[in-house]
Amino acid sequence: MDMKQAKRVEIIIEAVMERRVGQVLTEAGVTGFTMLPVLGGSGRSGHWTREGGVGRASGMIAVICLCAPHRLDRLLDALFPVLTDHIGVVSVTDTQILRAERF
Amino acid sequence: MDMKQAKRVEIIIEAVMERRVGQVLTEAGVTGFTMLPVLGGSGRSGHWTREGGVGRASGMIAVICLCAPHRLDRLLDALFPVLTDHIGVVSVTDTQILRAERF
Amino acid sequence: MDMKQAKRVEIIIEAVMERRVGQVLTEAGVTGFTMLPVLGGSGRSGHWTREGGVGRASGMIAVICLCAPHRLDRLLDALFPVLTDHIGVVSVTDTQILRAERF
Amino acid sequence: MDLILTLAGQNLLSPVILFFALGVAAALARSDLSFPEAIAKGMSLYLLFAIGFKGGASVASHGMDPGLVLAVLGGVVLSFALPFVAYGLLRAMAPRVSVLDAAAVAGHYGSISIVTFVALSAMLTAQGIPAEGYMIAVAAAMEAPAIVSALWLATRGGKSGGTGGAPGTELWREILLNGSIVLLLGSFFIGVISGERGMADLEPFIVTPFKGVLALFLLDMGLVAGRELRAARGVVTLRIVGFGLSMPLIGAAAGLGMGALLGLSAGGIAALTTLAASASYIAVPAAMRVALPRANPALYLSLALGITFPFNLTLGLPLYVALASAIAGG
Amino acid sequence: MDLILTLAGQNLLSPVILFFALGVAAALARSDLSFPEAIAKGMSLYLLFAIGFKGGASVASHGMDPGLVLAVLGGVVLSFALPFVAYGLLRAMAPRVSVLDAAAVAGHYGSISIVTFVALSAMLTAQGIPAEGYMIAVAAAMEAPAIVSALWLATRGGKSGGTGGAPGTELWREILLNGSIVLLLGSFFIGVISGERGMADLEPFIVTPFKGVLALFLLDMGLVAGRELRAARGVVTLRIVGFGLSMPLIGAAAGLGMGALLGLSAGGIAALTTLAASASYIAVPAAMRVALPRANPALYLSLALGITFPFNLTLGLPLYVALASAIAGG
Amino acid sequence: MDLILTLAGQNLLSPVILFFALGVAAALARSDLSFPEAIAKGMSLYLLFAIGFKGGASVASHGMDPGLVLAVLGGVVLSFALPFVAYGLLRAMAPRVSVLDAAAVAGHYGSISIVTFVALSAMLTAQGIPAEGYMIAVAAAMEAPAIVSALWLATRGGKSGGTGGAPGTELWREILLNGSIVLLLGSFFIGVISGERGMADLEPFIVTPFKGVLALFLLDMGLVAGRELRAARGVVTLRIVGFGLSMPLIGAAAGLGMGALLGLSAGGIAALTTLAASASYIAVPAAMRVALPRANPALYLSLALGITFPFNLTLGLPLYVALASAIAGG
Ligand SMILES: Nc1ncnc2c1ncn2[C@@H]1O[C@H](COP(=O)(O)O)[C@@H](O)[C@H]1O
Ligand SMILES: Nc1ncnc2c1ncn2[C@@H]1O[C@H](COP(=O)(O)O)[C@@H](O)[C@H]1O
Ligand SMILES: Nc1ncnc2c1ncn2[C@@H]1O[C@H](COP(=O)(O)O)[C@@H](O)[C@H]1O
Ligand code: NA
Ligand code: NA
Ligand code: NA
Repeated sequence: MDMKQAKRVEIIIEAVMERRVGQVLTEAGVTGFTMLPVLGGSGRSGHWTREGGVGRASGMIAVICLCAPHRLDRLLDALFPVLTDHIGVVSVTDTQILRAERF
Repeated sequence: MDMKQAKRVEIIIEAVMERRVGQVLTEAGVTGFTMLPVLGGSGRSGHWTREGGVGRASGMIAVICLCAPHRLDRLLDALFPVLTDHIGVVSVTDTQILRAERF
Repeated sequence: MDMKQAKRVEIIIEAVMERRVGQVLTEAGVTGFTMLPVLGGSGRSGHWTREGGVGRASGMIAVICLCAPHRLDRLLDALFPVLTDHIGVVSVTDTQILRAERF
Repeated sequence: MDLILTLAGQNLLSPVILFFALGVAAALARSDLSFPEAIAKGMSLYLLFAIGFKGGASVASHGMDPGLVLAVLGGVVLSFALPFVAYGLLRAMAPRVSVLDAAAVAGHYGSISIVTFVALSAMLTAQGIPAEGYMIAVAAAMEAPAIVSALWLATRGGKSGGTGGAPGTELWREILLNGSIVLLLGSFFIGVISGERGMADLEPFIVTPFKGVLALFLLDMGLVAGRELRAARGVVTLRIVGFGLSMPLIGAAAGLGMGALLGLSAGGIAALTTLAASASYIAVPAAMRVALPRANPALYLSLALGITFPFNLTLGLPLYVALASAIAGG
Repeated sequence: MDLILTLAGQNLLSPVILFFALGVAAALARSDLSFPEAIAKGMSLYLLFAIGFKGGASVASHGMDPGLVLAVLGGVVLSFALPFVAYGLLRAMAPRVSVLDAAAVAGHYGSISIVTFVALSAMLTAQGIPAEGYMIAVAAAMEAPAIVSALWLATRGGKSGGTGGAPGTELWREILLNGSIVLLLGSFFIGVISGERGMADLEPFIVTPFKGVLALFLLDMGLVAGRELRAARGVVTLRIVGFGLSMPLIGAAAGLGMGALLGLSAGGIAALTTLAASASYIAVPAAMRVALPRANPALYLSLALGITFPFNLTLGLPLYVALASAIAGG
Repeated sequence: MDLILTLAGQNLLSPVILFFALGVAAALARSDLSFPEAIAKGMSLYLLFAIGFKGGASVASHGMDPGLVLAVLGGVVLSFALPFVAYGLLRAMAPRVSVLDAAAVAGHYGSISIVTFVALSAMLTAQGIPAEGYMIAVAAAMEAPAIVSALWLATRGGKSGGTGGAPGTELWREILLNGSIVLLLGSFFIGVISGERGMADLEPFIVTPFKGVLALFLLDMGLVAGRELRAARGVVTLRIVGFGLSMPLIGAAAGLGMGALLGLSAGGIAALTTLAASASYIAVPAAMRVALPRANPALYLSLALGITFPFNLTLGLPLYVALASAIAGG
């Protein structure tokens, strides 16, 4: 299998920031990203759940971005201002990707 | 970027255990966790899907918990009794986190 | 804790391929997999979102499969033909699993 | 006898049942027809909301009946007692089923299926047979006691159900305050309080389109039941199927007797009979996953959803109505 | 001509179409107005359920008509044949579109859009023009044949569609048992079986609020179509837009002819015309993603959803009704 | 005074309010009763769709009134001005609340809660008190101006709200084109255009079952408000509760005055009063998370959803209707 080293960036952030995170990632030159729904969670600001709510003010989303290692710094630099002051967590994991020519 | 080594614990477990897993994680001293919905899956007990169902008896959820490495043992110890006899899988991955002061 | 080295395979692929990916994984001998819903994303073929849509033609799903390292090659070999020509990304991450006797 | 055949014929050709059959057929044929989980849950919330309120409003218009307390007590007794019968029967018919699994199954048959009750209500309305409005309170009261019996059956031999020993107060809080009980009883009491004026407000939403929503919901239930049936191969033997078809009849007999004893109307007896005959597939499975995690969910879900629910819906209900009419009339 | 203008004017000012326009406008302006996927799917299940049952109930009350078989056959012929016309036209108008993409697009135009059909039914009801109830069976029968033609067009030159060669029986099972066909035909047959009595049960759910649900659903469809239009820039050239506006007219002509040949009523001809003129955007795109994954989904979705669907909804339907009335009356 | 008591009594015993109370109680008791997010969003889309269209249709049947422009202007003035009052009051009553938090809270009270407005409409209909149909346009116009005032209050001291300085045009586009404004105004204008004929089409969907949907939706809102109340411990002091109960009265006074000044009918004054008294919990919180991320969401959500919303719903509305009737009649 043709596999290549890459980074898996996982951003769990307020749903209101969805559009901005997407813009920032695109501007940072990644080839793509995927957004997953989040049901609820808990953190320093307490417990929350998506159930029954109608607004976007208290929901979160998870964004997964696979990228080539050399793009990571630019991505994180671009992401940082968006994260500042916003509720959310970011993790970066070493991974291997198939069809690496796409990234 | 200020990044620090951490663990990404991913728990895929029956939806009925949602509250208990949350309690256990909180008691184990983690700073937070996030719950994602699960559509369906397959395992030794066969195939299942969330579609059309109204109860919680057969659904699953995914819980993601990022934690500092030194908290891992306590977390897993606390988690173990909840997992025993329950349907679910747990994986622990090395990762790096941004804004490490929060964990 | 009894933990063992394993692989976390994450497949983000078109929802229409759900059944086929499940079959392929099962035939490749994995003990299970879990499917998560996907809200939207962005890639070379542009931006898409699940909101408001009624068909399966443009949605994606995420499939997580934890497997013993020695099963990986067979899994990826089996997966490759399904991926060819289809929209999607695959990453493989080293991880540790609890209750390793199950995999 | 004539009444049974007429009712059965009418029932089997009613859109509500035909849509259920369509769902079963589509699932067995592996069609990708499916309802989003949110829609299925939304429809079940609607049905609980509507049936609870209607029961309450009917109590309000007929005046608070002293029979309510007795009927609730009767229902609670049935819910406590039936699991022992179910346990004995299942162990006798299928000795290979473990103590734990038999106890878990027994809990389902003591408790009730609210959708079966809703289908009965629609049938009674169509036949013009009135029932005591407070039967909805009886239904709510019958959900939980069976769980106590099941846990007792599972643990009396010192056999721990899994998480170890008796479940904590936390579990009991969850069971007693589970969403469907709260919504059913809450709507019932709101119906009692707001009475006819409230009914006038809500009628176009909860009465007029009710049967249509029920048909759509039963289509979904058919899909789920059909899926359960497909998964049942390998778990469910002929003996177990036999249990799934005979236990509702035994429950029905107990309900019929209790209803007659309580002096309920024909509709009320049919309701209690149906409650006793039906098996839970929402509240009890969830409680069992928490309290008896080692019990096999495939067994109790196949039985309750794949066998007993379709049986009650198609053949059971007309039988129960005919018997109740005969007894009340006699 | 007068009728066309009157109908077009009434249609463009009807809430159903105005809500569609609102959706398109909101999407183009990048408003965050959106419907949860589950709600959109729930509304589409409701529409299929309602329209199928109404067709069946109407057949039940008018008696089983021998015309049904002929009309279904006529529809199947159209569905098989129109992709060849569409393929030729697209290749002629936009030669840069590849064989594979043209074949995939062609499949969409042979098949049908059930929402367009639903909108037509609402219009016919409003105008008091009856149509044969069995047209719903014709609609269901027209979904799949076009896929066969498209796959043949795509692979006849030995050009594999991607996953290699002819799609397996598994794919055919999926296509023929896809959720919307099963629900539409299932509801139709239940309507036929349960007839007037069943209709009385379901009417307050499936007839009375129908137009309101349709308006809300078309608001959502407008949002989706508008999003598709925004994404279309770069994929869709002027020539392709030309195809998306002329192909429905050609399909309509074929449907009109076939309807007249079959001796359908004015409403029936309008229905067949609409089916032939419309392009699938649910069943066929999903089948194409599996069978011809190398074909560009942006092209066929933009065409079917972004161009042909809005065209039919706004200008096409009044035209088809007027022409059908003229032909049936002449 | 009599009218107040009668209205309050009727209101507190109406199913709509009782279901809200049921939701609050269930959440406080930590029942797992809950609505899927998609269903909650679906119901809120329905309510916006229905109330907007009804407003527009009523304008269509009464003719375009020159009062519309003045009323919209009056509403905009209130929305701009009330945040300054709220800011001053909160800083005076609870000096420990930071400038930033006070500014964010103030924005919520200048803007409006559309669900409160919907509940008022249901009450006015039940009492047979007509209101100007264009009040729906006033409601839409009052959503955003308060955000400007809040941002000005937050940043005037050079204190950046977080993401730095004035929010970009992108944020303004989002606020002005947010889904609920677009749906409300869009439905309103479609109602104006399609008038009585359109109303006839949609009535069985948007008028007949309206109160039932509202009751179900308020059950969900009660669950959310109860959850917010439970979370509020620790954030919300007695002084803050005091603000949450007195600010709606001040807003109401302003709305009452403005309504009388504009010469609105009793219903119209009640509507403007309710809008001024209510606090946003959908649009403004989302805007604040983007523009003032350092402000504490727990504070403004507890206040708007947990305190002011229940207060308005139960005691506020009857009071505002009674006062409006007195003023308009006087
Ligand atoms: N350690 C963590 N692991 C996973 N998710 C987290 C963690 N901490 C916070 N979160 C998520 O981020 C949200 C806000 O966190 P906080 O800002 O700490 O309140 C929580 O509700 C969780 O969904
Ligand atoms: N190897 C695996 N990788 C990912 N998910 C799994 C795996 N095994 C089991 N699961 C999940 O856990 C559920 C129950 O598994 P089991 O207890 O094996 O039936 C499955 O339906 C899957 O959702
Ligand atoms: N680098 C990436 N990281 C995460 N998801 C991706 C990535 N690239 C593509 N995807 C997902 O795959 C879908 C199709 O990608 P593409 O084929 O590049 O258009 C996107 O819409 C994303 O959901
Ligand atoms: Na029972
Ligand atoms: Na066509
Ligand atoms: Na206000």
